[in-house]
Formats: sequence, C-alpha cells, structure tokens
Amino acid sequence: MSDKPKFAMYWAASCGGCEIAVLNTNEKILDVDANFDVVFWPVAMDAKYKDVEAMQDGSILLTLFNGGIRTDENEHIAKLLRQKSKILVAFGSCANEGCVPGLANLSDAREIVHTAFNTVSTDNPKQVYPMTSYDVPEGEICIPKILPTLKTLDQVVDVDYYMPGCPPESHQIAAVIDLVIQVLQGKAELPPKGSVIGAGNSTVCDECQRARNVKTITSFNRIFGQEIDPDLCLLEQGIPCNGVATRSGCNARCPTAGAQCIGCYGPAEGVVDYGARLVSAFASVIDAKEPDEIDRILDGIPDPAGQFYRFNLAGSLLRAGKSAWEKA
Amino acid sequence: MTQHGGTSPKLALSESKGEERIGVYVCHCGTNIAGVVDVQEVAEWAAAQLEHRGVVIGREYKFMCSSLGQELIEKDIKELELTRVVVAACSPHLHEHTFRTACKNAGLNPYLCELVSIREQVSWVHTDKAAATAKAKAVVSGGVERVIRHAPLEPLRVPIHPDTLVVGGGIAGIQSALEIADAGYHVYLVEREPSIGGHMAQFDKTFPTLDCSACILTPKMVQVGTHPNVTLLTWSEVEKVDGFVGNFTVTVRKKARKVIEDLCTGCGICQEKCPKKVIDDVYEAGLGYRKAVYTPFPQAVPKYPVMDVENCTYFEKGTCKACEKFCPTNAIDFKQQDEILTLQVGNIVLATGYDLFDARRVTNYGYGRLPNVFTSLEFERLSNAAGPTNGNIVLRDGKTTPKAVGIVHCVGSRDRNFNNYCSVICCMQGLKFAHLVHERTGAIVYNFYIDMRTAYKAYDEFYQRVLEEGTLFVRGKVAEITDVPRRPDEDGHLIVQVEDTLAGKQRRIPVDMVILSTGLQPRYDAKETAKRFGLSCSSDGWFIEKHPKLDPISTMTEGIYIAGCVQGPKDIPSSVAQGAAAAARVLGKIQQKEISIEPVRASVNQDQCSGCRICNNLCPYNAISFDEDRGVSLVNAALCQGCGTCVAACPAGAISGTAFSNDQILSQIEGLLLLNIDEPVTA
Amino acid sequence: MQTLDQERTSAPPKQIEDLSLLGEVSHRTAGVSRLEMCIQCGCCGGSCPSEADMDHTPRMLFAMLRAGMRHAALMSNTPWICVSCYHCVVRCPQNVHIADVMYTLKSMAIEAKLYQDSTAPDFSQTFVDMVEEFGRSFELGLATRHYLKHFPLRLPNMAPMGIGMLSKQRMNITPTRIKGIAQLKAVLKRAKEVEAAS
Amino acid sequence: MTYKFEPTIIGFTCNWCSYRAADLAGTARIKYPPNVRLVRLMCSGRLDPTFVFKALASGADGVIITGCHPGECHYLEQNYKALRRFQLMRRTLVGLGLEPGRVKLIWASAAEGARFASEINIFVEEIRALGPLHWGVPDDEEPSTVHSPLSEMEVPA
Amino acid sequence: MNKYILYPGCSMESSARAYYDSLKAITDIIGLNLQEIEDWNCCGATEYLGIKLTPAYALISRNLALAAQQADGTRTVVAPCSACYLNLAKADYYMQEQPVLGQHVNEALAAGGLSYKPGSLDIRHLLDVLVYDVGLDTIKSKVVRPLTGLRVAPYLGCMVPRPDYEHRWSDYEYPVELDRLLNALGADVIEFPLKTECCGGHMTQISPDTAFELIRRLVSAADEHQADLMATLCPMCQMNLDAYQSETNKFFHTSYRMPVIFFTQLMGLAFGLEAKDLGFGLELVSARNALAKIGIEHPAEIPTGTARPKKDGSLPMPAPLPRRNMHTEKGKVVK
Repeated sequence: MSDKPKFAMYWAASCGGCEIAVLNTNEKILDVDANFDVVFWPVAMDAKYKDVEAMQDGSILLTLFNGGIRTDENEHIAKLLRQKSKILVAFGSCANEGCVPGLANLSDAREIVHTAFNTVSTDNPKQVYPMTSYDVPEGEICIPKILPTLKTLDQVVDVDYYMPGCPPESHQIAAVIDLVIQVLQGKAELPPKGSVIGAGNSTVCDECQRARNVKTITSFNRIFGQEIDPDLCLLEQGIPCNGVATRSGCNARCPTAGAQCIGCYGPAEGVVDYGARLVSAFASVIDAKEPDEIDRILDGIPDPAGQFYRFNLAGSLLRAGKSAWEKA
Repeated sequence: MTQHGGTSPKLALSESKGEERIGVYVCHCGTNIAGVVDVQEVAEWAAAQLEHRGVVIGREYKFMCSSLGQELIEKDIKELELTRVVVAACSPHLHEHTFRTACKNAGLNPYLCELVSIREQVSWVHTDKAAATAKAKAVVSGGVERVIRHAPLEPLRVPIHPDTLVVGGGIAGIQSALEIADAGYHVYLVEREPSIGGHMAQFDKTFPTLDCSACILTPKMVQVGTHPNVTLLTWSEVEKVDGFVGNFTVTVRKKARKVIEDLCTGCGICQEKCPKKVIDDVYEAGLGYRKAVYTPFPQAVPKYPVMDVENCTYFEKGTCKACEKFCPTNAIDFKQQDEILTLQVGNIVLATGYDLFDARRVTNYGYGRLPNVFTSLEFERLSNAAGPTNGNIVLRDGKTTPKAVGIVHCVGSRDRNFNNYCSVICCMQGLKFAHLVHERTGAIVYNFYIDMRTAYKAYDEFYQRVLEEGTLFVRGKVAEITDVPRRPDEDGHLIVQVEDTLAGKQRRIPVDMVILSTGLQPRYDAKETAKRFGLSCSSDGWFIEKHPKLDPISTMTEGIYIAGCVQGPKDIPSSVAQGAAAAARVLGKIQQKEISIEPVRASVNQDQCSGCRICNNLCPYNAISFDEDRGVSLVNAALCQGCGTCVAACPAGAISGTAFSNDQILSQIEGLLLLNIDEPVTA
Repeated sequence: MQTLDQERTSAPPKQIEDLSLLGEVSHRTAGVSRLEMCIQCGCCGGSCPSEADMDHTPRMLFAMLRAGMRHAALMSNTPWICVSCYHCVVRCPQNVHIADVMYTLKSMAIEAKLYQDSTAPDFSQTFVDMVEEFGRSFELGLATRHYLKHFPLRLPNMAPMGIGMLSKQRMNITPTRIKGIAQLKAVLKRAKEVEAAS
Repeated sequence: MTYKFEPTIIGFTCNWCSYRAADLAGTARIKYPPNVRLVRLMCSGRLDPTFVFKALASGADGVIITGCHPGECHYLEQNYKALRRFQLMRRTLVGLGLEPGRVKLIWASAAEGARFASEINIFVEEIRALGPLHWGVPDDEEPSTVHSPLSEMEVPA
Repeated sequence: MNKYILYPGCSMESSARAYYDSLKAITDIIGLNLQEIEDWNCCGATEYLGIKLTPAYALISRNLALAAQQADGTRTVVAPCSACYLNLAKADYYMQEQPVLGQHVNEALAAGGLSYKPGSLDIRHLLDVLVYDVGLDTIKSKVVRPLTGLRVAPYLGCMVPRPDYEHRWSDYEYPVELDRLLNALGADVIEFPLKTECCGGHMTQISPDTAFELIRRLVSAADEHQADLMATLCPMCQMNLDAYQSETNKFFHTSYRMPVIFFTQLMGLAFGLEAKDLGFGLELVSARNALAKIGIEHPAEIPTGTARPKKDGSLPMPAPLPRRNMHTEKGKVVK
C-alpha cells in the first residue's frame, strides 16, 4: 500500500447519481488517483466491510458519504466510516437533507413496505414480505432492517463538511478536489468544521440571468401550458420557482434552461428550515387581502409539502414523522 | 460560518453553554405576583436548573422596580460580573425602561436586559398556583434563552421637526395650539368646519359656574386667529399621514371656500344678500337657519365665510351670483378649487371631539316625532341669546313658553341598546338646563335620572343649588314620552312615563317640553381617522390612550397625542387640561431636539442577498430599495420602523433584525417549551 | 299583599340558601337571563302597561330576588299580571330577559304553591291540560271552564259575546285532536323527566 | 406515572395590539388557562413560519398567532402578510400530516382583553380535544440489534 | 313563486278564521306558496311557558322539528299569528343562546323520534315576508280597488316587533312595515301612536278589569284619530279589541264602535275580491260603515296624524331617521 492519503466514497440510500457526478469531473478523477489511495468505493471497486473495520481509526483522510440513512446497514456503515475517517463529507442532497428518499418520511415505514410489495404494480398473490432473517439449509440469511424514518447523515454521526446538490455539480466537485489537494500540499487551509463546501453563499437568483422586478403574484401556474418569457424571472410569471430560497452554486442550471428550480442545493447559509423560507417568501408577495382570494391563489400550489420539501424533508424542523392522528 | 440547516436543536443549546453570566430576578410585586406564583421557587429553580445555561444567580425581591430592587441588580452586575440580566416582573410596556436604566447604570449595555411578564400574563390571569408557577418558570426560561442571544445595541437618534399639527379646533385643540405657539413653536391647526370653536361655541352657559360660554371662549379663538405662530387651516381636512415621530408628512385638503381670503374683509354683505336659506344642522343643531354663503356665527374665527355649494342657487341653477355682485372687494370666486397642502411636522395632537348621540334612535322618547322633545344641543341653542329664539325658551311653535319641563338623563348612554358607557357630562348638563329653565321661565322642572353623578369640584354644590331652586327629581329611567293622553289632565301635554323607583310606582307626568340630556359618542368617522393616524379605537370607538391612568395623553404611536373628547367623554375643564398636557408633551419632545427610539431595525447581509426582490414591495415605509448595479436589496435604517416583515420574508435568510432576531425568538421558543405542564395523575 | 317591611319583620330568620335565589331564577330562565345585571333604573316598571295592578314593579321584584326574599317574591302577583308585551325587554338598558324571568317566577310559584289568586295559574293549567290532551287549544272549552270557575257572575255579561263568537263560527264546538298526539305526549313526558332531572 | 394531558401552546403576539390585549386581560384580571406561553413580536408580519415549525417541533401542541385587525395594523398592512403566510403555512402543515386546527390566527386589538382571553380559552379546549401532538421522532423505535455480523455481508453494488 | 312553510296556529282555525280565509284568498294573487306543516300542534301561547320550561319549549319545538323535516327547498317558516311567531322564533333563538336548553329539548323530542338543530330554520312573520320578500311594488301592482278614503289605524300589538332578537323589524316601538303596506293598498294610514301597545293579552281571562283599561286606551286613541277601522295582524289583538269591545264600553260607559279587521282582509279588498270571501262579517263590531266609504265619493280632506307646526316663527323639526335595520347599525350615526 502506498503512503498516499486514503480516500473513500460510500452510497447509502441514494440513486448513484452522486458517483456519476464524481466521474463526470472527467480528467480531474485522475488527480484523485494521483493524490489519493482509494481504499473503499463500493460502486467503483470491490471491497468488504470487514476490510474497513480492520483499518485504524482515522486512517482514511477523506470520505465522501452520499445517501440518506434508511436501514440499519446504512447506519452501521455511517458510524464505521465516521470512526475510520478524518474528514467525513455529507456528499449530495440525500446525505445532507434526505432528498427524494426523505419524502418517504411522509409515510409510515410499514406503509412503505406494504406499498413496495403489495400494490397493483407488484404481483404478490401470496402476500410474501421480506424478512430480516431467514433460515435456509446453508444457514441464516440476513438482509438489512428498514428504520422507521430516513435520517440525514448528521442526524446519525458527526459530519465535518456538507456538500449539497442532487447531485453536486461536477465543477464544484472538481473545485473541492482541488482544494483538498492544495491543502495536502500545504497551499491552502481547510474551512472551519461544519462548513458547506462546493456551493455559494447566496441563493440561485444570485446566479440566475433572468431579469427580476418587484414581485406581485396573482396566480401560481405550472410551467407547461403557458407562454414563458425566457428572460423574465419565473416566479414573477407565477411559476413556483424555488430558486429564491435555494443555495447558489449550480449556476442556476434549471432556470437558465427554462425550468423552475426545485431546490436540490438546499437552504441558504444560516437558514433553519428551508420550506418555511419558501412558505414565507411566496405568501409575502401574493397580491390579495381577502382570505378567499388568497385561498384561490394558493390553490395553484396543489402540494405545498412536496413543493417546499422535495429535498429537505428529512432535514426539516418537523421532519415529517407521521402524527398520531393519521395512524389507524 | 454558521450551522447547517438540519442541525438538531439540542446541539444549538450546548454550543453556547456557559458563555454568558446571567442574573435572574423575580419580582413579588407585593402580592400581585407572589400571591399566585411561588416566586422563591422560580428564582431557586432558575439558579439551579438553568445553571448550565449560564445563570449564576437567581433572586426574588418584593419590588424589583423600587430603587432598592434596582440597586440589587446593579450590585450583582458589578460584583458577579453579570453579562446578561433577566427580570421576571410586569409587562415590558411598564418597566422595561426602568431595568434597562439599572443595567446601564452598572455599566452593562441596556439591551442585554430582558424583562419577562409574569404579572399581566401569569399571576393576574391564572388561579392555579402550581400551574402558574410552572408557567412562570417557562417564561423565565424563555427569557434566559433569549437574552443569551441579545447583542449590545445603541438607541437610534431621530431629529424632531419643531412644527406641530393640531387636528380639531374645539376647546382642547385651541388650548393645545395656544400653549405650543406661546412657547415659540409653530403650530398648524386644522379644523374641518368653517370656524374654530367646536361644540363649546354652541353653548350658552357652562356648568357649574354658569359663565357665558362665548365670553370665555371667543378671546381664545381670537388669540389663535392672530397668533404669529399659528397657521390656521379651517374648512380643511387631513387626508394622509406618513412618517413617524419627529418627521411626519401630513397631507391636508383645504376645501374651496369660494371666497378669496386675501380680499375678504369679513363684512358680511354676501351673507346678507344671499337669498338661499338653509337649515343649519351643525352650528344651530338643526334649530335655525343660515345662508348658502355663511360664517356659522358672528364671532367665527376666521371671519371669512364659506360657500355651501350643495345649496347655492348658482351651483344648482347657474344663476344668482348675488354675493359676487354685492361683494365690495370682489372676494367671491366661484371657480376656486380645493388645495392640497403638504406639511412637515414633528408631533401631532388629535383633538377631533365627539358627536352628539342621535336621539332619534330612542324611538320611545319620540324625538323627531313629537315636536316638543328637544336634544341637549337644541336646548343650548334655544337658551343662547345668539340663538334662533334670542334666548327665549319656547316650544317648537316658536312662541309658547312651557309651564312644565322634563329633563331626561342618560339618553343613549348607559344603555346596551345604544352606548354602554356613561357620557360623564349629562348629569351636570341636565342640572344646568334645570337651572336655566327655572330662571328664564319659572316653569316646573323635573329631572329624571338613574344615578346622579356630580363628581368634581363644585359640581355637587351645583346639584344642591338646583334642588334648592325647587327642581323635582325623579329617580328612574324614563320609559317613554307620549302625546296620547289617558286622563283628561294629560290632554294637550307630553306625558313622561317613568317608574319613580324611590316611590316604587309608575308615574305619568304631563309636561310641555322635554329636554333629552343626550350623550356623547365618537365622531362618525372616528375609525377612519384612527386608521389614517395609525391609532386604534376601543370597541366603543374612543381613541385608546397609551395607559388609562398613567398616560392618558399619549397613544401607542409615538409622536401622536390625544386631547379632549376624542379619548372619551369629558367636560370642558378636563378637555382644557388634557389639551394643555398634550402641548406640554409636545414641547418636551421639541426641546429634546432629537429623540432616541428603540433600535429595532432590519438590515441586509449583502453577501447573502441574491437580489431576488421578494422583499421589495413589503415595506409600507419604502425603506427597502434595490441596487440595480450590485443586484442587491438595501434597507434604509432611517425609514425602517422595525416591524420585521421583510426579515420573515427573506427566502435567503439574508435580512436580519435587531432586538427580534431569528436566533433570539427561536431560542425563546425553545426556552418556553423547556417544561411541559402535563399534570401527573396518581393512579 | 306582603310589603317589604312585613317581609323584614315577619319572615323567619334568613337562610343562607336565599342568597342563591337570584341565581336560581336566572338559571331556570330560558336563554341567558342577565338578571344579575339589573341596575335598578326602573325602565321596566315605567314601561309596563299593567303596572297599576301589580304588587311590585318588576324592578322592585328583582331587588327582592337579590335580597333573597323568596316567599314575598313568589307571592307577588307581578308575574301573573305581566301581559308579555316585551316593552320592558327591548327598553332594558341591560338587556335583561324580563318577560322570561316572569315566566320562570310563575313556574316557581306554582311549584311552591305560592300565589294569592288561583285565577291565572288555573287558566294556564287549564290551557295546558287541553293542549296536552288534544295538541291544539280549545277556546270554547277553555273559556267556559275558566269563567265558570273564576268569574261566574260575569258570565251573563259575557254571554252575548260568546253567542256572537259561536254564531259566527269563531269558536269550535268540539276540540280538534292532532294525529300525532301519542308522539306529542311522549315528547312532553320525556321533557318533564328531563326538567325534573336538571 | 401517567400524565393527564395538558396542552402546551405557544402564542405569538403583536407588540401593539394583541400583546397589549394580553396585558389588558391581566389588568382586568380576566382568567384564562395557563397553557399558553406568549412570544412578543413587533408585528404579526414578523412571524416567520420557522417560529411556528420550531414551536411544534419542540413540544408545543398548538400555536396561536395573533395580530391587529385587518386594516388596523400599526405598520399599516403587515398583518395581511401574516394572513397570507398563515394560510400557506397551514396548507403546508396539513401536507406534512398535521391537523389544521393546531394552528390558528386571530385578530385582537389592544382594547380586546376579554376577547383575547376568550380566544385563548377556546383554543386551549380545541387543542385539548385534538390531543397531544406526536411527531414520529426518528428515535422512536431503535432498530433491534442486527442479527448477523454485517461485516460478513457482500457489499451491495 | 316564493315558497314557505306555514305554521297557522290554533286561532286561525277558529277565532281568527277571517285571517286565514283572507290569507288563502290572496296568496295566489301575490305569488306566495305556503305549505302548511303536517300535523302541527299548539305553540302553548303565553301559558305553557309559565308552567314548565322544558315541556313548553319541547311543545314549540315539535313544530320546528316537523317543519325542518317537511321543508322542501326552503328554510323559512311563516307564522301569521303573533304569539305563534314569537314562540317559534324565541325557541329557536334561546336554544342557540343557551345550548343546554337545546340539548334538553332534543332529549325530549327524541322520545317522539324527532330532533331539531337550533338555527336551521328562519322563523318569520307573515307581514315581514309580504313586505320584504313579496315586496310592496308587487303588492301595489295587484291593487285594482285602492282603499282611498278609508282611514286605517295600523295596529301590530306587542309580540311581532318585540323582542325581535333577529332584528327583522324597522323598530321595536314604531315599526313602519304595516303602515307602508296599507299605504300601498291606497288607504289613508293614520300615524297611530299606540300601534305596538298591548291589547291586554290573556288578561281578559285573568284580570278583566286590567284588560278593559288596555282595550279602552287603544280603541279611544283610534277613535280620537278618526279611524274608520283598525287593521291588525294578531288573532289575540283582534279578539280582545273586537269581541271585548262591548264589555269595555259597558265597563267605562262609553260607546265606541271601532271595527278591527285583519290586514289581509284589506289586501283582498284592494285586490278586488268580494268582501264575503275575505271573512268580513265575522267581526263582532261590524265594519259595514267603514266599507261603505270605499268606492263612494272622495270624502273631505281630513288632516292626518299630528299636524306639524306651522312655518311662521316655528322651529324646524329634525329629519326622520332612516329605518330598516337601524338596530344592526348600532353606533353608526346617520346624518
């Protein structure tokens, strides 16, 4: 084994997009190889958990952890990697704030399993459900157990840095890799622990080229079925664009391409609850004073929880565990 | 860099552990608090259970606001090196200033003190001692969490514009304007009628001394009219008020008089020649006539007449112009238009007065149906030497002198069907009428009252004087006044039907004239006026003072004062006193030249602002502007009033507010919820 | 009639429960009586068209309730003389439900068997008996029964009127009975049970 | 030990109207249940939905927001912004699985001490009827001890 | 066509037959569809309330329950009789004001398989519906024989305009609805100051002397105002003033002959119907002379009401207060 610093990357409850984003850095990936010894990266190389367990505590310099904590396996590995890593980065929206898998927190874990194994799209006439352990002649087979809710990485272990995005933009990943290498070479210093890296300080509007005016919204509309002015702020056109509250860093990709921001970079610096910011901001610029008129306008946002918490639900203040009243 | 979004609240708590040294002071307020809240337990609990949050001392004391109580805090700040102070006592609206000053005296920034209310919001509204004590602990805990996140602040200094606006030219407004003007400062006095004088100008005599109302009022009116420091704007109304204490911008509509003031000499020829007679609903209370061009009364100030275009023959039919033809100075100008004036003032005194209760609403008293039922204001005109009958007290036929007169108290007052409050002046007014009727006609006079209220100096003596004059008093609320006789002796009379509650029997008393001692009620447009000036009205419609006992002159809006009946029914001496008091307040403010105001202001972190412009039209004071070049929004601290709406709206979290920051409030919420109040149930 | 003075001297020593009289009356009155709000202004007594025949004006009666003068208050003929004209109700500055308080006092007097003259209670009871029997009022039966019992001497005077009413068919000779009389009886029976229990 | 449920309620008040109404209720000694704990803001327009979420997340069973009557805002019209935010916030909370009755907006002027107290009375009873707010806290059910040594497992790829 | 549920009340079938007959005669003309509550019972008048509270309100509420059950596309119950109107309206109001009363009543109703939710019906008097729903314009348009020259004293009695918890009338003491309706019929309407004074109510049965005095006041005032007849809307008032008028005359040694007629009878006359189809002749004090005036030559002008003081030297009177709904605009000054 070389004496290069060790690098690890892990995926918990995630889609794999983060890995692809890393590979999308093109030749920059070679810098990783040149500067690091990749010791654990399930998507890219074969490895056993026991190999990681065997490592000395803190022996991995940098771990990029993507995915939320959905199963006991996720949780086990998160704790393990925390123990073995000097720098643990919550990488991508899932690890940061739950992302789309976090929307499962709107439902009970049992409901989720039920939906997965026994709905019209699943042919399961015998009502077979997976079991966490099963005895076969060869011995006992185990699969991970699902946890009641999906948690973000920092709800399970201490996290050093946060790198948002679904996935993080490749140019931001490249910049972070550059930074770490410069730190290794003694040319730069690490930011304070707890910082958000690979993203901007402001919100998407900061990087959005669309023209913006004083806002008064008389209706909320979906993006299709109407003429969209390509140069004007989408929100001003009644499109519920989350860019106003979403951390900058993506170069306003979606609004530039003509689609509204859906918020994958999460809340801006210092914000406690992402959805609350949007609720407040959108409602503030509605042009109505009568409750009925306000309701009529708000009907244009048919699913406010989804609109405001698509990425942030597991990281929100309420975290959307089900309340008692809806339980059967 | 700050914490990341989803961080758990528990982490936030431990981070600031022990950074501050906090003193917690719990006031007994005699038994006001200590009677319900176990203050000792609260203080001890804070010291023990909140130690990890930085509380180093918890004390309770009989009266924290006393000088000894304040000294206690000052001593602790110095000796225990406190960096934060929490006082649990009364409402911050009462004593926040007291405790901040104590901190300041001990060298601690005054804004590092938090006063939490355990009196108005705990001991006075709860009865269960255990629950109240638990809530007091929660409130203290909220205060501790909040105060940790306080930052040292300096009060903002705002210059005071030396000019003052007085709205309403009745006796209260006149008094206020004169006091300020005499002190050497400029006053704009705005009155919507053609002349100042208000209701007092309509009266004949004033109780209890029976001075002639005009004799004591007109000199003051003339003084106002000629004072170099007073700009008198009659026939004018305030349309809009912008700004805040020290710097109000007021828009006034000066209605077209159709008379050029610079040319008019007030000779009165136009009124004399005007062929159109109109019932004068305002000054003569509907009992007399005026012309279409008129000054409401001979001593009017200013002397210039106004033209009533709704009734003027020229405006109705296009011909006449008698006034123009006869005016010796060509002062009539039919084309004159309303003027809009913009005034800059530092303070405002509102003295817009009252309306008379509409006695037609009490149908059983027959006012408006039975000719010889009069309202108090009608009787004032009737008995006034300058009134329509030259002071002869006669029936509505204009000639017959009544032989028996009934005076009914509490008309429209102390009655849930109309106004539920006591109108204060009606008893004395009724007694005054009794005296005048007795003196001028020798008629038998009955006074019908529920309770005789003659508080204040020399008032009860006046009651006794009227008793002595032989007025008959009947204790009972009059049930009805009718002209339908039941017995021959009732024929041709008005009959006052009433239970004589002291005799315990119903009586029907024939009289010739009934005078309704009509109550006072807020101006019909009081709500709109309140809105225009940013004030609030009580449910009755009177303007709300800052404190009902200790500050009946100020309002919740700094720089705006109230005087006279706009605050509630009152007699002339009280109106004058309040007008003068308001003037004293204004003068005090002007002489400070600048005032300090709470440093509650919003500001934008420009690094974080993305220029999304959500906040741009949220500010009613236009304090938020957008810098096109830099693509960021800015808050002008001089215009900001500190409401915090933009802070709450900023989607990027780029706007923060002093004294009510997100951190402070979130921490307070967490502190408040430290304890829950579920009661253990013994199984 | 028992006057205030007599009550003061002749009544047995005051019982504590008498202080609850006002509350009891208020509680038993339909709607929210607001009886405790009375300011003794006398507007009710002044308004009353039949006050001349009353022992006490309503105002005085309320003062007696406040004073806990149970016997004197229930003996007063005032509630029975009340013609339910509602003048006092709409004029009352405190919006006391005066007419309904009178109904309450009548029912309390009947319960306590405290009244000077049985004419009115009997009339009410006769009326109610007929309604309970038929579901409709029956004027002829009511008038004759009532006058026979209470004003036998006036009957001859009234005869022309009665004959007029009958001849013009303004009085039915026989009572009308509603179809759902059983249902009505059941409802009233339960109502009485509910009343007794509350 | 079992506990009788007593709702805990956070109330947000405006410095100019409802906080003074609360003071007035106190001065007039009008009683209301001790379940509500008040936070003073300068204006209902200052109310950030975060505050409400925070309260509900930290143990409050209900939140009552109070402000000046429409048209009577001390800051001219900021209470309308509070109204709009409230309506969108309530929709969002419902989407997150909360009963709409746990948050309430009422108007109370500085003169309405009695009204303030009666609204508190009503709201406390409404929340009492709804029962305690149980958010499924993530730590509710810790997963049982893992049956097999995970280290033996093939890493899923 | 306006549809309503009708609660006639006992008197309409006996002593006030003229009221019912004339009402039935005019409904089609003015487009009023009244559907009688099936198997209604007596409202208890003013008697049951003085005996037992809950049974009294249960008795009234059985009618409300039946009405709500039978209501077909309407929620308005019309009662022509004052006491019935008041009892139904008051029961509905008190059961809302004091929910425990509503609970008790519903417990009782349950014994008959009935229930009533307070506030679910609107209880209105016939006159209210005629003036405010049908409208005076419609009524005026149906007049073919104006009652010109007939001096009518409008008399409402107590229980229609009072206590009026729902604020349906222009005033408690001097409501103008009946005056306006009679005006629309072309009658000379007297400004009758005692229009809502008491007729004596059940005092004719309990304390006749008291009742006679009240009757005297009304009849003499109408006579004083030179009324040809009094128009009323209350069976009890009609009965007391009409049937007991001769007794009253005997008692006071007077000789009044004041006919007391239901306002619906006058409507029928104005609409051109035959007097005999409108229940005329059922009154004990005959309206023959009064009717003779109609259609005959215009009588000499007689000054109406209390004369206003002459212009010369006299002082102006205040303008009348705008009427409808004045009580709901409490505190608002109408200038």
